[in-house]
Amino acid sequence: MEWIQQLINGISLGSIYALIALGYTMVYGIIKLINFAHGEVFMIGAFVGFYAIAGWGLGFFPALLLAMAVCAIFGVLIERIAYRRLRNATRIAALITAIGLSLLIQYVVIYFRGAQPEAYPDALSNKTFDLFGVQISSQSILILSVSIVLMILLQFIVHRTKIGKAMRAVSHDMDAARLMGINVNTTISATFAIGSALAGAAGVFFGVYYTKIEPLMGIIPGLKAFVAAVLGGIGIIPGAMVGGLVLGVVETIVSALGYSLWRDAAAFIILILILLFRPSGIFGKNAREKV
Amino acid sequence: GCGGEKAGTEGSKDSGGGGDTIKIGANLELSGAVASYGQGIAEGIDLAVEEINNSGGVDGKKIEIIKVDNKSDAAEATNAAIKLTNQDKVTAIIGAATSGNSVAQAQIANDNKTILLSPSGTSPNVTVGTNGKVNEFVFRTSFIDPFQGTVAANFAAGDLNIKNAAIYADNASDYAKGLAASFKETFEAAGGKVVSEESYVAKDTDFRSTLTRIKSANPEFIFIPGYYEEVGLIIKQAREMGITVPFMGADGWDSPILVDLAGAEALNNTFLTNHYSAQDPDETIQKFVTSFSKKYSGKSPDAFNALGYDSVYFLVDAMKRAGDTSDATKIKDALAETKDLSLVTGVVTVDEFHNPIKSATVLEHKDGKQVFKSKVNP
Amino acid sequence: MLKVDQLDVFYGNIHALKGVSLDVQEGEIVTLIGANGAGKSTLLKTLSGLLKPKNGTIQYLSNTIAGKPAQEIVKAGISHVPEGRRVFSNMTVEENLELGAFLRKDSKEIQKDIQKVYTTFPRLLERRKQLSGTLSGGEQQMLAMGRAIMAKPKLLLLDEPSMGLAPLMVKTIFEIIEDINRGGTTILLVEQNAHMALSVANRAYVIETGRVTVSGTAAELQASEEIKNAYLGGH
Amino acid sequence: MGSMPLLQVRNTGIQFGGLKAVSNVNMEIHRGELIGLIGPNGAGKTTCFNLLTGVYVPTEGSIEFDGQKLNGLAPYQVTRKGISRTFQNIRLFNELSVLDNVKVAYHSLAKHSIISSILRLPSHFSGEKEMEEKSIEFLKIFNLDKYKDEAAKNLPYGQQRRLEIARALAAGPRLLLLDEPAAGMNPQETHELMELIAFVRKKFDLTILLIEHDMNLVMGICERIYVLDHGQLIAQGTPEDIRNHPKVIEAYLGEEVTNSHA
Amino acid sequence: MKKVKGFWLFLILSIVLYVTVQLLINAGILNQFYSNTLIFIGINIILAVSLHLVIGITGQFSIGHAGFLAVGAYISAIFTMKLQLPFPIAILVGGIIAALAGLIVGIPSLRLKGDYLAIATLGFAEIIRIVFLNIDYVGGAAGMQVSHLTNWTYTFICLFITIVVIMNFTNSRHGRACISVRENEIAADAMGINTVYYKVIAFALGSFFAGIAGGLYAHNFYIIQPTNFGFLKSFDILIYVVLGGLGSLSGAVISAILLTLVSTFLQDYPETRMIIYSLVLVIVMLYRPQGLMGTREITDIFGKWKSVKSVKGGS
Ligand SMILES: Nc1ncnc2c1ncn2[C@@H]1O[C@H](COP(=O)(O)OP(=O)(O)OP(=O)(O)O)[C@@H](O)[C@H]1O
Ligand SMILES: Nc1ncnc2c1ncn2[C@@H]1O[C@H](COP(=O)(O)OP(=O)(O)OP(=O)(O)O)[C@@H](O)[C@H]1O
Ligand SMILES: [Mg+2]
Ligand SMILES: [Mg+2]
Repeated sequence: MEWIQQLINGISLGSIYALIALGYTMVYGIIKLINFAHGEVFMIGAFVGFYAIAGWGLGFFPALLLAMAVCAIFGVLIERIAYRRLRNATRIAALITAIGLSLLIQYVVIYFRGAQPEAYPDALSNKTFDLFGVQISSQSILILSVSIVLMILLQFIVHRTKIGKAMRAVSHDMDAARLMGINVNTTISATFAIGSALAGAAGVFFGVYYTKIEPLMGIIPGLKAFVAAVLGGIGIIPGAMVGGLVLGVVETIVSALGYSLWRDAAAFIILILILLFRPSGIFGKNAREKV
Repeated sequence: GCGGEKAGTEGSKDSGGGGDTIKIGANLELSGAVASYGQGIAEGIDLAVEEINNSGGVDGKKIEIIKVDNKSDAAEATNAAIKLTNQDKVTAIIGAATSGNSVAQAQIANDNKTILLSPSGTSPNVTVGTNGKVNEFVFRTSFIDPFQGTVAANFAAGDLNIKNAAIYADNASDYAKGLAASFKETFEAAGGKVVSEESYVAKDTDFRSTLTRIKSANPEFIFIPGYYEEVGLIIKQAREMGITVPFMGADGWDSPILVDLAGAEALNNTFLTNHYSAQDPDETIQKFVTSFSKKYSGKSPDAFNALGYDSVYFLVDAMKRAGDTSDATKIKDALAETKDLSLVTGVVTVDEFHNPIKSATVLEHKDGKQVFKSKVNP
Repeated sequence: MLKVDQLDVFYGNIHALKGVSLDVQEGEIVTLIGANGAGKSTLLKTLSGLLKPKNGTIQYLSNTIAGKPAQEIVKAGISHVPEGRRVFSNMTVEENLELGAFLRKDSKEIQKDIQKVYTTFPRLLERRKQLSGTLSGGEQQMLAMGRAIMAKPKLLLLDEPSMGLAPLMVKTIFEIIEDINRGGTTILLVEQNAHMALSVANRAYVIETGRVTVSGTAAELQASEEIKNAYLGGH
Repeated sequence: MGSMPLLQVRNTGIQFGGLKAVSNVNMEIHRGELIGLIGPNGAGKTTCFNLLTGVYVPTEGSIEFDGQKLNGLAPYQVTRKGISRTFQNIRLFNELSVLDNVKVAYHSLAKHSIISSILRLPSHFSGEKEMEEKSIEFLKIFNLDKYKDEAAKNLPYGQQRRLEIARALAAGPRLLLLDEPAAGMNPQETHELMELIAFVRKKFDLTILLIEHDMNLVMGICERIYVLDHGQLIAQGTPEDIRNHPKVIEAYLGEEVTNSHA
Repeated sequence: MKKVKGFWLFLILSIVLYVTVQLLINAGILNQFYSNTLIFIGINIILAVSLHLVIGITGQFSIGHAGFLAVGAYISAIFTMKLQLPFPIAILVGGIIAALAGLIVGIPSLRLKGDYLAIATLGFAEIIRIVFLNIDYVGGAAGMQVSHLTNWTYTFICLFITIVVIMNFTNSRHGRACISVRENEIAADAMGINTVYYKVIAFALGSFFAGIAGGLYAHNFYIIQPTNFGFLKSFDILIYVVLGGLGSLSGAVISAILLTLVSTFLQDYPETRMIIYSLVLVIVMLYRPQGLMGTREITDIFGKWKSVKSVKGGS
């Protein structure tokens, strides 16, 4: 029984990672940028949701939508101001900018509201179901379903819609995409808008589920989500989902065995092992450069 | 924000020289992983300094706080301490929030004959070096870990009559580890049994898997030394999982946010040891609580706020008794002789290891309020 | 149809095109020849909006298009097959073709045109589900052409379409070029294979180090000794 | 000599997923020969080169060079055995200077160790000096010495192709593989290239296998030609044989090319 | 010939620098604050230059350099504090063990590329950190108290050796082999370069010097704790390298100096410190994405002045 419980614990944890990883992987998939600021967009989303619920008394879903909208705009602004200039620069320059930006956002938020944590109001009722001694909370079921739905939605957008095709074209060759009549800037903005809205949503869900939010809350989940995305094969949307779940379950199992202090180490060891056998992640095609 | 209160301190900077101001450094975790602790202390310091300066300062001299950010990093803390001692030539440094960052400065304080007063560094190592010698110039405002652990264990075994306890400690903090160790020792000495020992790491958010383990060990009581940020989540998740036994912790729990994080209901049947209680009707405490929430737009002070605040008064008291505001050697002697000094976090007497002997308070949470349970003297 | 006047283009401070002027009439095939690094590709990239000129005007139909973003130029009917093929390597052949028709809305027609491309290049039909990055060079060239045709351009800019192609394929490609042209598409063709280029073109320009040095009808240039020696391997 | 071929390819092939890109290829190349490898686009020519140089491991057959098996060797090991190549799409070390591009290729022929370089022992200086001199020699042959300090990426296209050949030579090959060396060159430049290939072949006593679509070049300098189509050898022989080989005409040359226009 | 002269010039300048600073310290003109800042700069330069070899020269995207710093710091601290061995030996052993760790981390680099390698190295660094966190022998989370043994002389000697070794390595056939791996691995392989070997060498050498820096670090800051070596520390080092200009040793040196100074200076502005620091970072990257020096070295700039005419004439 305990083990089934642990598995369920792992899946709930993993679906949070997956939720953040989806946006991460999407942005990466299109512009090959490790958007370290994704974790900060997630944090902003959590705070917007918080102020909306606690400050203005909005309900959960209006607050969720508001957070997603604000984050979408925020993400687009980040791209516009910081990343667009670096389209033709090295990827590592863009990465450093992303790191700088992520610090900047953290500390601007701290400057205005301090570093102390905030407790999320109970905006979404939580019931715990007891199935044969195994507890499942309604929130974790909700989060898992939301991430699965979003994964399917994203996969659909990227592979079946026109904007999705444009995104993929842009991801392979921007100039060639222009020559197809694709507006590269709009496409990338759309990518950031969607990815950031997802991060915002994840922020609100995280807040409700874990209660505690603070300005540095994006760092660790951001990193974990990135690991999850890589684990699944970065850029591949179902990969983010699976990577998130694998990571969540691995971490939980390690804790369940009593090695909670080694949990993160175990997560990274699994990551490295998987990469050694599948250098492009679980779903990644090992597309070797054609010589 | 904390931009407003700077004006007061900077005003005196202009009047220049070491002559008519007392320079005190604040070497704190204002950014980085534990920025919230450092910032909490800074708020307390600012309030105290404002009060003292408004009422004429110390011996007619105003206090000037030179705040430096150590980014929650020991190396930066060292750098900052060197800067404060060598460049700013402060008489004393208040800091840091964590034991590690305090230890990082201890040697520098001794070498430069500058007072180091750690507001919340609770590890015994802060004031006593590895060689077992007391760091001459280093003091602290908080009591040390073993004391609180002992109090908690006695309370569990005695007042609650617990036989089987579990310990769930924050492994990233020596504070929590110290508490866990002294709790275990005392508890077992009192005939109890520790049936499960688990750890987590600060900044974790999901504790369900370990709680599942603890639950299956069937303890009657769970001791959780750690900070409120995680403890709130642990209690919330534990109650959700149907763990109904009492929990207990220490001063790291003390924050109004704990109630918000865990939820008032989940917090019922939990206890903590603390330096003080904001609910304590004691006059000093209530005066502090009122002026704190006045200055910080209604915020209720937590332990870090209180310790930061007390650190200033602790230091100022010694300066007054030393009759000198700039001679660190005299001040450290005065600090070492502190006796029955009444502060917000308790009545302080400094022992031979430069640790304050203070009473601890045991509090119980009832419907989101801390209720005074008992006071334990060392 | 297209009139380029006094065009100056820079890469940073490299002056790649120096006052280039030329024109293309509706229905023509015009070819640009010139040595490596002369600036031919630069000119095409400027025409299709990938590069912004510093000075000069580009008149297309009745609009000036100099400096306009590429997607608007495509919309106006100019399609560019870039140097080095630039197919979307992680997408299938078919997806590449569909992208060629990105701005078109007539999905039935698009399907028909895809079939047409497959008839022109049967090899692409064989590989329609293969990722285009794993195609051979020649196959990729076919795909790039096919993709550009999918946009139904009025003016097609071709940058070295015969590069790396097997002789039979070169012939095919040139036949296709003439075919497309007969279908009403005007073509501006950049070629190293001046021989073939001149044989299909109506007129030609020679570019040397960023300047147009010679221009005339294809026949004139084919006859010129100078051109023969420099570009046709006249020995 | 005569008896043992320098390169012996036996029934070699490779499969990508379901696609047999190359299969059942047999080749025999003797010392000093200059051989052409032609075939329609996608026939598997470049893939053949990749098999020969260890980039791909053959899924069938064997490759022997100078009597030694090459199967399974890493590309750098193959190069050290004496096979070097150029690439269909130029792969220079873009940020490195022209001279350094060549020096890199000369690397495995130099002997000074890491320790000697770090400690700047005499062997380092002599080794580096030798590398520099030799590399400049190669550049001179290709008329590139005046660009020696220029970054490779700044060279015009034609020069880049030549630099690739110079670099391949500096690796000290006995067998040189050239993948479409004349691509993107105009006839005049192609002509110069042909002369250059003939020159280095003689000077370095090389065996050369080249892929090219420019029939003037192939027919002009190759002694023997192999023709691939759909991964299979469909013909081999002298240029004259190939020019008139019906299968080759059908799959590759087309009708008119036979009555060459050059 | 020219290079040899440059070397002697470098040597003389270095000695002058060392002696001047030492004299100023002895004379008390440079107080502990300044000398400590110099030492901190020195340590950061060693870190930057060692990572420069891995990323800038060999093109291996490693973002876990703090892991090797940690190994060097802990191992050397164990040697001085627990085993009572002399400081220089401790530094050296710290470097060697870190190099061994580098060898291990180098292994995935044989199979992983780009971002996948990056996350793997970051993972390794975290694993190393967590290992130290869980070893009570080195104090676990509380960390280990370490005597203050680092001084200007030790720092300078280590710094000098680091720069000379990495410079000499880079300017040799071995360094060129590494650069060729960075530029085009397939072509490098085809030119007979054992790319695997050079990637591993770069990792090992880079880690060795990071370990050396760790020894100095541990004995300069009185205490080491696992939290000092988190991934943000790795990012700091990465930032030095990228901000200076990938592939430029002098760039790495300059940016390590500048950023350490900026950071020290900003200690006085705690509320806005990180905001300003990150703004500086973002703005520099936006306006100079190739880094301060690009791929050039200081010497190139002097060289360019001299040869500007000939280049212009040539084209
Ligand atoms: N991205 C670039 N950055 C800097 N200079 C460039 C760039 N692209 C081209 N150039 C330079 O501009 C000039 C013209 O180049 P362009 O590519 O237009 O020549 P081309 O005539 O197409 O030659 P080729 O036959 O080799 O394709 C050349 O000197 C080239 O070196
Ligand atoms: N890595 C790979 N994965 C899948 N298919 C491949 C791969 N490499 C090559 N191919 C396929 O193998 C076939 C042969 O390709 P190759 O590049 O050898 O052709 P080629 O003869 O060099 O043609 P070209 O003259 O156009 O360069 C092509 O159909 C190509 O799609
Ligand atoms: Mg061109
Ligand atoms: Mg090929």
